[in-house]
Amino acid sequence: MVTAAHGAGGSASAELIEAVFVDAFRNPALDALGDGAVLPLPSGESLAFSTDSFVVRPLRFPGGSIGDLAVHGTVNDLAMTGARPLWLSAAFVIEEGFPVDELRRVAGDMAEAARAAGVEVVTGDTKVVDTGAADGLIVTTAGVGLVPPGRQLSARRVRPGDRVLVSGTIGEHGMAVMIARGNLAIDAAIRSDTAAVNALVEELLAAAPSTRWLRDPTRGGVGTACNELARDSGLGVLLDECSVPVRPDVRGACELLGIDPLHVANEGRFLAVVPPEQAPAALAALREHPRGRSAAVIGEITEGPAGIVAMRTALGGTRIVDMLVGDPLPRIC
Amino acid sequence: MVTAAHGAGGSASAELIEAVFVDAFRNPALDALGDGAVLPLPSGESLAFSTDSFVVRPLRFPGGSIGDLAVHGTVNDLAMTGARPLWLSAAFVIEEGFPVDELRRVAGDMAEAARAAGVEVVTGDTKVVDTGAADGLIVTTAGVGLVPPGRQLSARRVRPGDRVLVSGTIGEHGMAVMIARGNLAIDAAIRSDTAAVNALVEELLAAAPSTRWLRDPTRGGVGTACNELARDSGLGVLLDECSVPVRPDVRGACELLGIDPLHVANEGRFLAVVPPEQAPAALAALREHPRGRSAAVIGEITEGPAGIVAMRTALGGTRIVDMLVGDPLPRIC
Amino acid sequence: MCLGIPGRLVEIVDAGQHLATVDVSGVRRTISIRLVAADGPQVGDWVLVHVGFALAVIDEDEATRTLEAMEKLGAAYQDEIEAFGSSAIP
Amino acid sequence: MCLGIPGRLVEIVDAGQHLATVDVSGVRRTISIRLVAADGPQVGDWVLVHVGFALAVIDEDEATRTLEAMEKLGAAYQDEIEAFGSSAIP
Amino acid sequence: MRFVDEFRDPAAARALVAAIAELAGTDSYAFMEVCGGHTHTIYRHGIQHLLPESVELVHGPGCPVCVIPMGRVDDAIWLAEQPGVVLTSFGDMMRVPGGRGSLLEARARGADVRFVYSPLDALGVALDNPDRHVVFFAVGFETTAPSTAVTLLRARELGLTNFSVFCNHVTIIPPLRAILRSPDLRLSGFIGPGHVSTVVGSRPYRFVPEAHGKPVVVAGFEPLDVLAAVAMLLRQIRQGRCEVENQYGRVVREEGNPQALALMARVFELRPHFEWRGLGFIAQSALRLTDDFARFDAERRFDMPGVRVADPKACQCGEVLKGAIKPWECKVFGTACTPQTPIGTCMVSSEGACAAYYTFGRMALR
Amino acid sequence: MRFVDEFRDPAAARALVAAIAELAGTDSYAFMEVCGGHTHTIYRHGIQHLLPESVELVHGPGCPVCVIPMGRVDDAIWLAEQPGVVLTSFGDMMRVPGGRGSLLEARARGADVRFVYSPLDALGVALDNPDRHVVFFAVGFETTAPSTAVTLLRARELGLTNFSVFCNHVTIIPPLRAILRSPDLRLSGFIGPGHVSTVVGSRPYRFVPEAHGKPVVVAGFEPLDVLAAVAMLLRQIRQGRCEVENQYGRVVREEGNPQALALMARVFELRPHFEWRGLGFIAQSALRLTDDFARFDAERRFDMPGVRVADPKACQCGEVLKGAIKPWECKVFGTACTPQTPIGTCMVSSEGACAAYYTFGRMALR
Ligand code: SF4
Ligand code: SF4
Ligand SMILES: [Mg+2]
Ligand SMILES: [Mg+2]
Ligand SMILES: [Mg+2]
Ligand SMILES: [Mg+2]
Ligand SMILES: [Mg+2]
Ligand SMILES: [Mg+2]
Ligand SMILES: [Mg+2]
Ligand SMILES: [Mg+2]
Ligand SMILES: [Mg+2]
Ligand SMILES: [Mg+2]
Repeated sequence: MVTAAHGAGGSASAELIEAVFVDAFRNPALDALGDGAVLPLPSGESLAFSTDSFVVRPLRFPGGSIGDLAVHGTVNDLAMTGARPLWLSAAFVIEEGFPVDELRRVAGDMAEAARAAGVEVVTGDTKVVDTGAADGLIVTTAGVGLVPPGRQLSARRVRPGDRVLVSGTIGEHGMAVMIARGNLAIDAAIRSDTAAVNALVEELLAAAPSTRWLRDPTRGGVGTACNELARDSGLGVLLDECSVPVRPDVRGACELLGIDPLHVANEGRFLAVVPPEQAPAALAALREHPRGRSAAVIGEITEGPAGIVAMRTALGGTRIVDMLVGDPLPRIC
Repeated sequence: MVTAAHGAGGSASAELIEAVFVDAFRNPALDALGDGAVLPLPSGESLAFSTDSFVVRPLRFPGGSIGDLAVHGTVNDLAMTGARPLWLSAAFVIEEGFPVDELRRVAGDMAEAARAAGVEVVTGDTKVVDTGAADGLIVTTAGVGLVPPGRQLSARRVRPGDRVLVSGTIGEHGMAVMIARGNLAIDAAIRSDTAAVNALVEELLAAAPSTRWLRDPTRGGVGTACNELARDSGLGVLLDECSVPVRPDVRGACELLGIDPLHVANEGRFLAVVPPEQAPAALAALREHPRGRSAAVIGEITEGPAGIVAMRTALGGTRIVDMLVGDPLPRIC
Repeated sequence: MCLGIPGRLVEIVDAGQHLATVDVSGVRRTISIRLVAADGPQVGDWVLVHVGFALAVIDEDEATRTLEAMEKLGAAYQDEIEAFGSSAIP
Repeated sequence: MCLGIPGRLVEIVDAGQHLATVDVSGVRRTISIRLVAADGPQVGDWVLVHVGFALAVIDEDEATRTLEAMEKLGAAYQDEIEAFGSSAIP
Repeated sequence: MRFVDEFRDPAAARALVAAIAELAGTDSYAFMEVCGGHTHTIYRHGIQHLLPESVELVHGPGCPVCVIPMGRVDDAIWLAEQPGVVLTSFGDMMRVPGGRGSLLEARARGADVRFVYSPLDALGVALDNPDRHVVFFAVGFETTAPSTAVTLLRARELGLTNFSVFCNHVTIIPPLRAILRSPDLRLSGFIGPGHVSTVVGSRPYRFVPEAHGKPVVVAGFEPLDVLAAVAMLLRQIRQGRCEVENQYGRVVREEGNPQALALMARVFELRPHFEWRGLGFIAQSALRLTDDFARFDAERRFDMPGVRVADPKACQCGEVLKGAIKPWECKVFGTACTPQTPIGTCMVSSEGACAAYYTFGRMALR
Repeated sequence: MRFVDEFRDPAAARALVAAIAELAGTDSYAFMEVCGGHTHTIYRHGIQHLLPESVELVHGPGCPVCVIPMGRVDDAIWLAEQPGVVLTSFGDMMRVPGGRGSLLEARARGADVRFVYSPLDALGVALDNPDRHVVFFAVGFETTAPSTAVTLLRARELGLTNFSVFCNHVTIIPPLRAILRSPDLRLSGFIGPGHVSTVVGSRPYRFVPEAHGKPVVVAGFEPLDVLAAVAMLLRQIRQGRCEVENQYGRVVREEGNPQALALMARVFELRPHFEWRGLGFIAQSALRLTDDFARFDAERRFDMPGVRVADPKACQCGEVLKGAIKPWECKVFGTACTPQTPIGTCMVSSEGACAAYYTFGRMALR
């Protein structure tokens, strides 16, 4: 039986994907858990291809909407492969009775987000399902981009001593959405960070051409993305708690709810691993960009323990940072 | 308010798409109502890109499953642009509680369908939604293919006198699914025609290289596809009732339910417009292929009335064939 | 008004409840034959099906007679037309 | 056991129902102050929040005293360590 | 398909068309096909193009979907919106606009509206959902009413408490009478409805020749049936006869189906009057449940608003239903009123004259 | 964050660690942090790596999630599956495995299970859903019980008839007593639970030094609080004292919170005995609703199966909860039992010793 945990982007998700999809679709090009596949064209160009379904509730939240996410999510997944995103598809599953005006607003958000990201929505699909067969609206985008020659981003290229950077403060998106649902009765001025990062990635890659690996820490947050990095590189990741940029209100909400900001989703941030000598230039390039002002070096790659993400705590101790297990649920203890 | 009619592939769908999506995404590459976009790559290659969400209920029906459809639908849409389909993405929205075994079967169907069609599923996504927020499983695929140089398929290339071919008997898929839902309490040995047609398209294009236009008559059926042809070509389409291949049991079910087989969905058929001199070769090539045995020339293109699909009835009269308005509903009068 | 389709009775499913299966070109559905019960419909009979009920047992002889009558009607005036054609003032 | 977070009372929302708003680093939520009603909590006071209830009014002086005591505790032995460090047998 | 294909034979059709041309000669005739089923056949098979110009077919009121007044549709929507109610309906009624949209729109707003193929299937929904109340939105002429009657008898047998019928069954003779009484009648004769006559028989039409001097031919629904009926009407006129003929002898008997009539009599009684869309109130033209079936009567179980909704101003369905104008003569035909955006009911059912003409026949106008 | 950041100061922590090393000297000490909150703090901040090897922290039974027996979880699932019931629960309980899976799994099977942040929010769900019965799955020590008490008093005030509480509140002293009575006790002292003590006060722990000769320091939950508590325990030992000290004076008073205790007394009474996971039945260790609140008591309103489910054979949670073994000494730790596939409850709550160790501390073992 599939449970909510299978969809939360943590280890249960990874297991389901491995057990069901990787097993069924096994092929050399298959991008099991990354952001998108990179495929060779006869001409020698490399094509990046990625997809995501968007099921966020509520459909609008401070800072964005399902339409923004649908564009940003796929643009960012393409950017994480090193590609320049070009074209998107958009498939809409609409519950009968959904207001056409709201649909128009979502499409407008998508168009605006696409324009801002420099991509075009070129093909689409619309399905209407019975009342109760879908909760309002589900949007699935796929995206195609081209990887400039020479760019090779892969966890296998990561080396001990490399630095881990984050492009900005973390946890805003997930917390904004959790609060917007209303059932926690919490009020805060937290806005989703949703944004396309492809332009910022170009700045980074110009400043740090030897960048090893990129990942957008969406569902499961920075903690889960770092665990994927550790797993896929066969190395360790050591984060520095003091360096991880978290807005005070996000931290406050996390403390109140007993949730680790490292497990909260982001939709306009990315992690980068760069060689140590290019880290200062990388950081400077990010910070120069309006969307990268709060970028930070948050850790480094270690020989070992292999596959483990550790964190030097503010206190000077060390702890493990695990993958998210299931959805982040507010806890009382 | 969005209603079921907006999703039924007929004129209401077209209007919603025009009013909401075309309006929002307006750009030169946008493929408003066709099967997929064809996009120029820097290398000079042409990329085809298409997407569809699959919401069929039940998930399995005689002759296929949602997994088969998810692969065939997108492969066929790519083939309709003249492309050779290469890669698919697959995004799954799964309702909490959905059996993992069933998911595995669907993934298995997809893998088998992809193998048979000669494409690879290279990237994907999994989302789990609360019980009640989706009815079991929704699968969205997108696909990418390359259009061989020189192939140009477009309604604008269609000329009066061209022949309209269908690759096989019509209406099996839609009728098989309608019956499989069980609420009509009808029993018939009708199996969905779901299949990838890309190989058959290659045969056709080899035999009739001047083929003008292709379309898979899915939701809305042959009637709706022909109306799109008439609209997009600015010409008339004249069908010949006697030539339209319909299995007797499909015809029986249609008569019983008061549904026009021209409005019933197909998932393994396509329509082709070919110049009259290549029509015999085209028909022969289709009929030689195991999946094209019942192919037929079903009509021709007329100067006018522009935008109108007419049909010479078996009786010798003439009638209009309209787009489907809303879902086909069984009627009593 | 009122879609009615000829179907052949292939099975009496529940005589008490007047339920029978009809076949329409290979498509089967269980219908009620209560409205024609007094006619004692048999497997093999053709009935006119409307909203899941047999409205009438089709009289096959009468159908043949109708077809013949129509043919005659057509032919009669066909002849007449031909007759006219040859005799009419040009 | 039992997550408890310090929050500052920023508004008494409903004195009768003992409802008040607390602020935790810019995050606000209405909680019940019924369990500390007898302490007469005021806007500006800090309370310990658990499952939407104030469990205690935080005694700010006591907090300062605790911090000082901890510092002393650390320092005392810090000195001692240093003392040890210079006097201990090597 | 047996009993279908034989009656669609193109050669026989050509012969009948020739016969019609001959029989019509140089005079002009207007025959009303009372039944929407005939209208559907005429357009679906392109018969109107085959007939000589001198023979005009006028579409009558015999489409049960087209004659339901908007207020009754609103009542059905109201029922569908009651908590715990499942409204079941034939697919045809789902798109018919009331004053508050259609049942499809009510479903989109969240109401539980399901289409059924048979009234017995509505009963099945009730059996499958003991915690819901299932209302069957019954429409149709005497063709369909016996099926509802059997369903109600079965519901009573089963002792169902969660099933009721919102009865909108109508009868065929009164509107025919209303049309015949209209002062501007320009009809030469009638093609009598085939399927309703399997129940009522051909005898009830006798008043048409007897009191109004117009011939009637009860006809089947295949193209040859319709062509033969036209030819038979012309032949009557040519031969100076004026009577009720039965072209559809394979299923229609003079006395109809006495069992079906008896079952109807056990369950239904005539309403003193009933509103017909476009035709206004017609006395004794519709059926309601007898007191014996009060507990299955949605009109008695529910306190329905029952508001009368005036037809849209632009709507000329009444004129069309009476045969006074042709669909394309309605000012909104094909512009404001299309099958996607029906203003009148004639544009909804594929038996409706306007929809049939729009869907199948429009081309002739170009 | 005020009252948080000051208590996480790294320099002060280093000083305290040095003091601890000094105070511990060459002897070995094992202190039990009774409360899972402390366990969480220790691992989350990496405190265990800072302490000298001679000072061992042993995790105690003070995690309300960890001590709920499987049968009670099954009862909660049973409640959630009753028609018309909405089961509300703290997020913590959603993943706890009973004999029939967890509440999350029950939800996946279609049960209406919702997490709430506060018991008052559960009441809100009841007010918003008058046609549903809302059960609040109440867990927690005396920290949480007063909130449930206020909620029940409010429910009675509002005259709610669609709200009840499945009460699983437990008390802190009896399990502590049970541990102290265990023959193989090898503890040098206790870090007393901070938040439960805001309610019960520091006084109830006096029996620990008095009857068992072990020092207690009631401590806060920030890293400095925990380090200070360890230092204070060592200082007592070094100074030959054995008493209850209060490190958490900013919120804990000797007498606790009398208002909260009074509210609890109005709503709850002690159960004669209650099963604790891994610890077995402990007399007078849990609360139930008084007769006055019978109509709000899910155990009386529903005929719950109430089956006792034996802990999985492999499960050594009881040993872990008593501090007899370390999490990694359990045979299934990290292999069969992980946070994704918890066998015991200690692996579910992030306060559970096994989960805290697995999530934050595992590295030390490598
Ligand atoms: S066009 Fe529309 S409004 Fe006019 S008569 Fe026909 S259905 Fe009625
Ligand atoms: S590892 Fe699992 S079974 Fe073993 S003590 Fe810990 S929670 Fe219990
Ligand atoms: Mg990503
Ligand atoms: Mg993706
Ligand atoms: Mg926006
Ligand atoms: Mg993504
Ligand atoms: Mg599509
Ligand atoms: Mg297509
Ligand atoms: Mg497509
Ligand atoms: Mg298959
Ligand atoms: Mg398609
Ligand atoms: Mg994804």
